[in-house]
Amino acid sequence: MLFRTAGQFKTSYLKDQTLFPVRQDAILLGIILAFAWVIFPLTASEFTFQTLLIPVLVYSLAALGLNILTGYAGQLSLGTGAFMGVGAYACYKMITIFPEMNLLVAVLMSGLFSAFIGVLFGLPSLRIKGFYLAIATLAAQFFLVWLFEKWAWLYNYNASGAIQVPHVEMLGTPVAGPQAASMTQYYFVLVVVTLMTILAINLTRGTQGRIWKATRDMDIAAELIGINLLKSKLTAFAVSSYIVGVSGALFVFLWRGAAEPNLFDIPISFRILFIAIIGGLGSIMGNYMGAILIVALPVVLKTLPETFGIPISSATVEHLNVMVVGALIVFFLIIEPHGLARLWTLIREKFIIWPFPH
Amino acid sequence: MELLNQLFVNPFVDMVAAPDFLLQVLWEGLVSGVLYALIALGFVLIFRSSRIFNFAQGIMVVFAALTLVGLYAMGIPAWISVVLTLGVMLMLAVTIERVVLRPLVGQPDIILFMATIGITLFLIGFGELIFGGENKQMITSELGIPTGAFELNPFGGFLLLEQKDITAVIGAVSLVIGLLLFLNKTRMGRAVRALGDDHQAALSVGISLRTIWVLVWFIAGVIALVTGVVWGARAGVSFALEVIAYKALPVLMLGGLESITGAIIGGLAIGILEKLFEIYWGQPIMGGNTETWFAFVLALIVLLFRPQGLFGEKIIERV
Amino acid sequence: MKKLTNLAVASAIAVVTAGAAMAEGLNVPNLTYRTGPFAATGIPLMNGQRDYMAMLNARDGGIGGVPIEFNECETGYSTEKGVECYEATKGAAIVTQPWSTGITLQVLPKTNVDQIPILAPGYGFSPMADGRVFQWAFNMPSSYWDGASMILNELGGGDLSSLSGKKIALLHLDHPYGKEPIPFFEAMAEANGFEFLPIPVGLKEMQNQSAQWLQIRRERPDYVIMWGWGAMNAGAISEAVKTRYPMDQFIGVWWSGHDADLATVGEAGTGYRSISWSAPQPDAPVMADIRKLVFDAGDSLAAEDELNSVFYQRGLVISMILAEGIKTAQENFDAAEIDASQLRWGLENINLTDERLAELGMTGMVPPFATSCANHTGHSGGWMLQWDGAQFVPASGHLMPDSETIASLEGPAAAEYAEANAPWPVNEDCEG
Amino acid sequence: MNDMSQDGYVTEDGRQIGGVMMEMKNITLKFGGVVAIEDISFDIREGEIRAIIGPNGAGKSSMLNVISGFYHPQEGEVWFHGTERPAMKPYEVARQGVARTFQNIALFEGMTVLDNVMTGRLTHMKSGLLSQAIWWGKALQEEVKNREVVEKVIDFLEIQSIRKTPVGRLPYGLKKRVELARALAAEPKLLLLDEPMAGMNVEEKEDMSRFILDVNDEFGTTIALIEHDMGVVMDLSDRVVVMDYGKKIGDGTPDEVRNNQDVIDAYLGVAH
Repeated sequence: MLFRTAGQFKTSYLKDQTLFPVRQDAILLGIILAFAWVIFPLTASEFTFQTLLIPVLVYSLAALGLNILTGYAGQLSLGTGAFMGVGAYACYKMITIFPEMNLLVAVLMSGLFSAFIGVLFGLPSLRIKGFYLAIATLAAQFFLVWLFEKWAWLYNYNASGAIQVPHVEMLGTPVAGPQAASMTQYYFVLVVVTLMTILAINLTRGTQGRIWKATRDMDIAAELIGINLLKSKLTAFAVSSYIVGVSGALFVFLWRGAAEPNLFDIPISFRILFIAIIGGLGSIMGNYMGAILIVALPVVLKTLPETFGIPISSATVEHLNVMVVGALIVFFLIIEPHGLARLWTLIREKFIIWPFPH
Repeated sequence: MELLNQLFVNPFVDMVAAPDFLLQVLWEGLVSGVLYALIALGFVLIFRSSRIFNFAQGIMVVFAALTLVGLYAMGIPAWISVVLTLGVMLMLAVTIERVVLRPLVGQPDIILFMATIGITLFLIGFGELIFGGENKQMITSELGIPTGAFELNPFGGFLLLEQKDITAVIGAVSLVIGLLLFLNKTRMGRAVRALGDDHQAALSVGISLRTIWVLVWFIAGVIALVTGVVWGARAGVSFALEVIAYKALPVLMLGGLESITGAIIGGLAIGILEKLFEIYWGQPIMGGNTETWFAFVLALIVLLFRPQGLFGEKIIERV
Repeated sequence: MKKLTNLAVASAIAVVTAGAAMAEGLNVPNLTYRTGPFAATGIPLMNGQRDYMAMLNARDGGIGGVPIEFNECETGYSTEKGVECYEATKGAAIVTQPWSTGITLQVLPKTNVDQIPILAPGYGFSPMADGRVFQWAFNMPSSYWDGASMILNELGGGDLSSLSGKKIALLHLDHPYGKEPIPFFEAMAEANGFEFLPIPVGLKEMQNQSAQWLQIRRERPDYVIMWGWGAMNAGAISEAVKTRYPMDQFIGVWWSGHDADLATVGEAGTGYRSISWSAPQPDAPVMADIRKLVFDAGDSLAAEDELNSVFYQRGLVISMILAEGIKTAQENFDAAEIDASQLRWGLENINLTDERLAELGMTGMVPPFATSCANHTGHSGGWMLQWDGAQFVPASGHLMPDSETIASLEGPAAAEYAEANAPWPVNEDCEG
Repeated sequence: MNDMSQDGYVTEDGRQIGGVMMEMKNITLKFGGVVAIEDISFDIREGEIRAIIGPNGAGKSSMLNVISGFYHPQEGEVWFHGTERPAMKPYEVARQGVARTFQNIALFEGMTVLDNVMTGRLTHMKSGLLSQAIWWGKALQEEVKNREVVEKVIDFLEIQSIRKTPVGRLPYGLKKRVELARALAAEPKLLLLDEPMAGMNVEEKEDMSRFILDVNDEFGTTIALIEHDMGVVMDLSDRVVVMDYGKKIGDGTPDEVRNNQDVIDAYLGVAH
């Protein structure tokens, strides 16, 4: 009923290529956007902003970046955290060197630095493939985090080796630093994430998307039909690292407020990878679903037993959380290797042909 | 000029000036290398037989060691604890085969790889839940591992060889010999080897694929236990050990995912080279801690020139 | 088995605290790490903190008649989780105990906005001592710079110029915590003509420090000072034994003086020292109360052999300091239920005299100290504890840091911090 | 060699064949010590259907891979449109107007039929990343223009109904057809078909033969195809090269080849 597509015809190729060939999808998106832009900000508490809304957006964006590389172009990366770090440090340096710089410009520019580093570490991808490449990305991960520790210029020779987000204002309102209101930060992040998502959708549905997917599905055939593999892979590294870098800048400036080098170490890389896998590799929407699951899970695990009056210590919660995430990954891979996004697609297809399943 | 000196002259001058120290560095590197090689060996066995890149190998090391120490702490005698731990590792192998591998048969490699990351997380959470997160002591002397040290005095200096390190090296060598004998001399072993080349051929030996997988994961568990004991004897047992598991990855890049020889030589080479680099280049010039990335960067550079690894066969691409 | 009973006990206590959550009380959350690579050193401290509060609840019905609601939020020593915990708990809480220098640094600027005191006893950012700049942060009774200064004083036998020409290595965790004393050591090295050599230990290398100890063997420093934590301590001590570094030239900060770390080497560690602002007193009257009301009642998560350890008893001291702050505030504002800013006043006006310590049954567990509006550390000084092969025993009289030098470094560092984080509110009303 | 003039010839069914489009001169290809192709020369002319046949392991696929630039021969020259082709990457060869299909289907399994066929147009697309990212201007025009070309191919090969189906779900025969569509979408000058009828039943083979002839006929595309099975090929092709054990053993019209003793021996399996 809900998803009846009968009577919706396309009269031009352009209309056929629109984002939402099925009208109901557009309505659904409208509802989601309304929640994100109006309803959540009106109702959310400080705690909800800081532990659910902002992290979900930031992690989704990072996963989106990774997904372009791994889900679309088929190059497995285990070094996402380090590229987030490059974005964060770049943004920090720009803001401290040019305090008058507009934060939005700085955030968008910080992605350029990580894109450059990403391309550098992407160069071996032409010769190194599959798991070997995945391990090679760990070289970026470990080397860059080491560099964040050792290169004191990056953190302005701060004794603790950590970076502290300074007070930044835009149009007279604090947007970063301790005095920024959570709602302001949320909207800032939301704007950037929405913008990045639109660009990513456009890139992945058109020519470049086809080039990446061809590279992913069968690189030899792709080269034989006229795709320059090196260019395709490097573009993927560049676009992916750009988005990941922007998410890193948001991560530190609009959420954490400070960062130490090991914040960008392996655990965060894996966390982003889990979001992308559980959400669905090769899906834009999946990143959001995965991020919601991974971010909300510990909060739910913590509050659920309490609401039922089941006693549980904070350490046990943490152990359980790790266990459950591990089990969930295996579970999702078994029931649907393509993640939550595919699960949704299947449900949607059922709706479309309902009530005549055959 | 100064930099060139620091890069190409001083390190070697230092080496020659204190040869006893150089020997100590090499020995320390060798011992780490043995451990890297052992973990890499576990990876290779599983990869050869099932094309699974088992990320959980490193965590299995910690899990095995924790189980051993945990059982002993319950008052079970040391050697019975070892036997029970082996039982636990067998159960783990059976469970993984039944719950994870079997439903995922035929999925792309990357999916199986992700599944082993899932196993990794699960084991970390599970292990800490049961045994607690605090650092524990390996039951070294209880297992009869000597804890003293030999002091040698080459070149008028001193070289300290810890007996537990020597035990580790001897243990590792016997494990590898045992493993090679098993792979080459027994029917089961040949089946495991054949599996690496051709599933059909392996099946014709008359052993079911599932049995072989359980077996291989169990062997990997045994290797994990041995690694856990020798490494735990050096540094204690806790999940902080998981980081050493990452070191096995560049070893695999260097040695190739399927080569047992590659794992051993790659492991030793990385262990020794990273120590040399850290002591003679990293600490004087780069502020130290280069061991975190040296192995990866080295492997990356080698791979650029030999994409199949040092011991892999040249890949001919076909359409 | 022990673990399972612990679990059951933990569960039972959680029921009680969950029940208490409904009632009015003094909400003092603790951001613990009973998991992760630092759990080994974290657990005894957090057990001590918890048991002291449980004892107060059982014996006195809390503080000033108000029950203490002591909730834990698990961080695993991860800064990220720590900030999450801070956000989750700050609403109802009157204090935050971040338990990691990384988390402390991160929440430090937010506390100004959220108006909630940070209690970071013996850790955090040393310049937090300057209460004019860091109005909401407290690191009594001693800061890291205090610790570094006391160690140097002990090494120099009271005369720092005697260190001239010596080589002193700092084996430190490569983390905000481990880097904290470096500016102080650098300043001292320059002033007193000794060579200072920092040797970082990465988080990934804590259990495999052979490279660091090879460096120590090569450099042959006269003294090795350790700023280690978690699995790093045990790793360093066993490497030191292996390298045959003389134990009496090896000194740790207070977080590197955990009994369990030394137990791994036992006799071989004899002579190792650790500076400490707390000392275990097995026969202190407070221990009798803890044993009777908490441990024997089955309310403790600690193991029997943990009760007399340095870290467990330091945990007790930490909770005592907080309780004193609360009590001071209650008395001053004549209110049982105090809020966060009242507690801040309380923490600024602690006066822990010998008499008061005796009253508390904690004589000798911490040196007496007093805080003020401008002095958030108290600079209590401390003692050298020495490992005798089986346990830590006091091995010095009361040592004091070089407060003048420290103050001369604290001021500018605090000012620099305030400038980098401008606009930063400074409390000008403080009298020295 | 056939004694035909440089300007081409007329086929039995009366089509005019043009001059030499591609010429292989003394090609030798080795893998390590194994010689896959040994000193082979032949040419492909404008507008003709040229077949390379031979038993398994004869080196046919290797030859096709040399033409498409995937393998680089140790000896010999490849001439294309009258100039010697330097060693180039396969994608550069593709951009010169050489498209191909594969023996083991090499479709992009994760994409729909439409997207797969659209990849065939990539060599004609030039819009920049930025334009694509904002889905505006040149990128949009290109998308529509190329879609029109692709739709023509889709109509031609009669695969309209499966346009939006993911390729992974298609049966074998249809996949082969989609692969042909992808190659055709490139509007190639030279179309290479690697065993286009392998694994097909008789009906499917007839369909495929019809498409091949139609492509040649309607678009004038030059086609080089490899087949293992002689029967169908002989009817389709204008000229045939026969390979065996990496050597050329015959070259000429189907009739000439059919009567060549070496070819008969090779196919009947006379011991060497």
